[in-house]
Amino acid sequence: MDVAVFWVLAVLAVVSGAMVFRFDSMARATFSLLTSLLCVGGLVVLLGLDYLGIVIVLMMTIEMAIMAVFMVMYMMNPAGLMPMTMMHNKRGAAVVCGLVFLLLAAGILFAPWPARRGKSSADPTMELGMSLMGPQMLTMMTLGMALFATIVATVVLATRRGRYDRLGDDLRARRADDPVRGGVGR
Amino acid sequence: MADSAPLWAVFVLPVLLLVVALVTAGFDAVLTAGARGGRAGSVREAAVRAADPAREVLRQLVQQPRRTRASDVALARIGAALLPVAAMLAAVVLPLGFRSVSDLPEGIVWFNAMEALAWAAVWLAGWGPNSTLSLIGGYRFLAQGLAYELPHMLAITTAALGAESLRVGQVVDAQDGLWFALWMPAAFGIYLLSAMAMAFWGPFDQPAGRDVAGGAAAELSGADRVLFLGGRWLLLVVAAAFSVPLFLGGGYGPWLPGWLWTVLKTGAVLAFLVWVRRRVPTVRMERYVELGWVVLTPLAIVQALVVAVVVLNR
Amino acid sequence: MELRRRLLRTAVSRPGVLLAVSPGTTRERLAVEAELVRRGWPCVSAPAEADLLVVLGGHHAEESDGDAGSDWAANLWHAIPAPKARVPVRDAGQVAEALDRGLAELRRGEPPQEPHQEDDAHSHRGEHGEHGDHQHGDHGQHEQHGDHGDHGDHGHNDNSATHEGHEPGPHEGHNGHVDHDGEDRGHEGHNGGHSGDDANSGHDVHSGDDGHSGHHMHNGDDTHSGHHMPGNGDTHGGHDGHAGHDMHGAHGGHAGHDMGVVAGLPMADRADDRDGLRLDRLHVPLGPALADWPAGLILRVALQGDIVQQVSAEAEGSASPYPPFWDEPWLRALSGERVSHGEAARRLCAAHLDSLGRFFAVTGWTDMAARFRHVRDRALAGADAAELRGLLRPLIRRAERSRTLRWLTAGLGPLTAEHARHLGVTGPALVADGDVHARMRVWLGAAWRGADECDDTEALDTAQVIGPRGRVDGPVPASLALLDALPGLLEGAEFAGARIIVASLDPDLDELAHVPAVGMAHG
Amino acid sequence: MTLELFLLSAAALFCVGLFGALTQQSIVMLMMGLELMLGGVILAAAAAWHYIAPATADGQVLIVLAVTAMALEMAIGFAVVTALFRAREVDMTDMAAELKE
Repeated sequence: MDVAVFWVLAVLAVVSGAMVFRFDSMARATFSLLTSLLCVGGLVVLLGLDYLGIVIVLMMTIEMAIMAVFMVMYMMNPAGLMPMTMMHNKRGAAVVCGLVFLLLAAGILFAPWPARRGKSSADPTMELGMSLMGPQMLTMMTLGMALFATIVATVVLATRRGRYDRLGDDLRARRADDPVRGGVGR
Repeated sequence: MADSAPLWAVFVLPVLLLVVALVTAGFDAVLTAGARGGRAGSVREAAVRAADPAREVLRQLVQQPRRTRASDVALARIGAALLPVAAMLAAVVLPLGFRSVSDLPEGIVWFNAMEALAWAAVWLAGWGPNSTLSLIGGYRFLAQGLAYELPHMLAITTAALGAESLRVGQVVDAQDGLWFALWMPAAFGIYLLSAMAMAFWGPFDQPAGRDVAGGAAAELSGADRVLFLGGRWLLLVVAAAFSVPLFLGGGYGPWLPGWLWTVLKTGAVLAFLVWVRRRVPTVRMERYVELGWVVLTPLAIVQALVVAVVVLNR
Repeated sequence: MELRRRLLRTAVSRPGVLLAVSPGTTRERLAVEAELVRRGWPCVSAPAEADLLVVLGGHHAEESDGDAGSDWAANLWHAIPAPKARVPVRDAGQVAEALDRGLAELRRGEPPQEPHQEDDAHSHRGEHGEHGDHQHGDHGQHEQHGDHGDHGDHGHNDNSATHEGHEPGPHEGHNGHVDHDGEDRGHEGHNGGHSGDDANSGHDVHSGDDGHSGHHMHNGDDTHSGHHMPGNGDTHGGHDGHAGHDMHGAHGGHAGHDMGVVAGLPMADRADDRDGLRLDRLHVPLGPALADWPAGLILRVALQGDIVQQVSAEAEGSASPYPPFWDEPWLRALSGERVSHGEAARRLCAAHLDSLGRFFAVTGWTDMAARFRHVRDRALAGADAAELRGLLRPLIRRAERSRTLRWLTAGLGPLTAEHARHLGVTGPALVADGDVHARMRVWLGAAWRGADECDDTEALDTAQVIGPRGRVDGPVPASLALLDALPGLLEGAEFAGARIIVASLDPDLDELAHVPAVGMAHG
Repeated sequence: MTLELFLLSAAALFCVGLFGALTQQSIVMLMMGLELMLGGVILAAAAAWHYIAPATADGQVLIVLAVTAMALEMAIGFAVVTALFRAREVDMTDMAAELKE
């Protein structure tokens, strides 16, 4: 059972991953990537990491749904109504990738992998939580805040209108001057 | 502690969900017909009206599928079919009484992940037909998702925090005495809002609104349409039913058996949602998103904080 | 087989009804809506969910059946998946029998391949199961043109399949179309706009790709000629607005861009959006077949995402000899007839209730919409003032007190009295002096007063003839001023907001369509 | 199912992603390639955790990091694309490179 599931998921993951760059339609490409990543999530569950697998499914679904919007926004011909190739340096890349794969495969097959040490605890999720939030809690929290700040900063840089545009030079406007009025008014 | 149900439960679950969805839709249809043409004169008339959704399903089923020019039929079909599948998968962790088909150790995350599949489903169904109005519907759902998901996640996390477990069975057990709805009312309220939002139903039906001729569903017909709109009802039922183990004490209650309590509570929540739909116009996301992020998200965080402090001092 | 047949009969016994309303048919529309409520049949908003197409405005269908006047109705008919039936309603008195006829036709349960109806040269029956699942995904429309030219026979078959279903009817006409291929391609090449117009025909049910292109070319011809006449081309395009079939913008060509045409649809062009990004923009016509939309109104909009960038309002061109239903009492009074004050008040009340029903349907408050329409039907059916007051009081109170509604509609489409006067608006929109919510409140108040006075038997004072949309005796119809107000209010609004703004002004295009023919002024 | 099989599929995913990231001109498509590569990393980490060291949570932490990196990459990537697009109406890597000159 597990073996069959593994093969299905693994093949599907790789094939749909490859299809990402074959489809002309942006929507198809995005959702093919989603399929691939969902399969990765499934494989992770198969390996006994339920929590992480499900989180991958959750995150990737939302991420790809939003990605689809950007794809459609910024790409010409998003519906793939015209055949399209937007590649450069195809041959070189193929050679590089082939070599990397061979190298990795050789490494994987010939490396003396250590034997399995220890047993997974009954609740790997708890263990993960402990290692994330236990001794290194402060580090993780700092890291989290830093990442969050990065996201906010880049988004702020990418938007055109700042708070001075919205609320006036002294930020005292009663209601924000937006093209479309919001629900709270700030 | 929730037990695992036998294998046949896998087959009972969809049937049960469909029945509940049909009953809810029938109730809704009676109220709708009442608003349209005055109250039903007799019980018989009401019964006829209640059967409307079933007849509607039959009517749609005999319709031929159609396709629009330059459409991406495969994507639209996947979208339409994904919605009921996502609802069913989410329902796997729902306990009836104290038994669920599979009481996963990460049940709450599972539910959330499956519900997120609806994002992809609605967008696909809206994108596929290559039509302006359905595309608008699809995009509206993404906007809605961004607006409701953040407070929603925090709300269900709060419930998990209160029980110190992601397992739905343990969340139910933690409410043996006091229901979570009573001491985390903000989270419960937010959850009810997002239950309607994730099923894009009632006040949150903008993605399939009448102003865009059915939005994401505008171009679906025949079996596709049944799947999509049926999936929407299923999603609503599942979302409402999930509020019972999360906030309303699951199967706990005096005198009656657990499963009956679950059904009763689910029915009450659904009736409330159907009532709300009648009382409130469609919420447009350009207004709601600000409310969701500026008011509801901080509210949910404060609620989680309060619960965390209580749990730590227990 | 017997079971299948019975199943089909049961399934269609409560058909979804789609209304195709032309200006000047308000009376018929109201009759149909009331009858649908009585039967409990759903009134659907998109062709995809419809079984029965009710075409209103039969009184000029005979003349215009051949040209583009009923083209959007024909296109609607296309877009409905089988099994389906179509009935014209020419007179408010025969609604019930027309619906019965439609039901009988559906019940007969003819397999969709067979014709449903008496011969109708312009019913492009596109449904045929065998084509339904074809999904060639050809993107090269031009190759298909070539195909048609080369394999004349083949093309002919496909064309006829698309156009006429399997009707034994006129095939000759279609040979013609095949022959026209070359020409049509020419149109398309030169002129994206026209192909854009055609694109709505792309909305065939089930057509295989070849069938599509054939059909599309066929219409291309029509449109091309139709376009020079005001109104015709528009109607034609109106259909996509309704079901919105081409997201690539049916009217891309009008913008004068030289865009690629893909699968018969022009690609979107790009324009700056309000965030300073240059993104795709679609040119789509909205109306005339949208649900809860003023009959006959066509808005040509440039949509960016769901934001309305540019609008121009047009009225569908067909003229009606009948006076506008909602203005009727005042017009009659003006022409010297004795009209009681109560009758006018009742009509005013019903008109506002109709507008309110539309408004609430568009804001997504379907329950309120249904209730207001119920009261409207009662008012038109002659209920007395006491009953109407009883029905209206809780509704008005609920609408006025709803904080959610206020929260959602406040600030939408503000129209100051000054600006409204400048535009020549004379009706409730002038009185409201504010946003959508203010206009709704004015309607509520006026409907209440109308309900109050509807048993009044005094003669109507002809000194002051303010109808539901404004002055009835003005130099131009009151609704024209409302139409003029639309573009300014809509630009920059989101789609949902735009729908609400249109519904809150609710121009009555009957007033524009009315051409008082000699001797027919009293309808 | 062995460690090698999992690692091989992870390597395949990684290389497909690498190919995409190297060849695609569009920044958005390039990000998809990166996502695929990270998907491969996740899979490899999970396999390593399961087959080599299930007792410690290091593999899991690596997955969490990879997932976070994916989210971060999306956010920053789209922000950059939006800014570029606004500034120059450019969404291709080649053209963005030309902007330097």
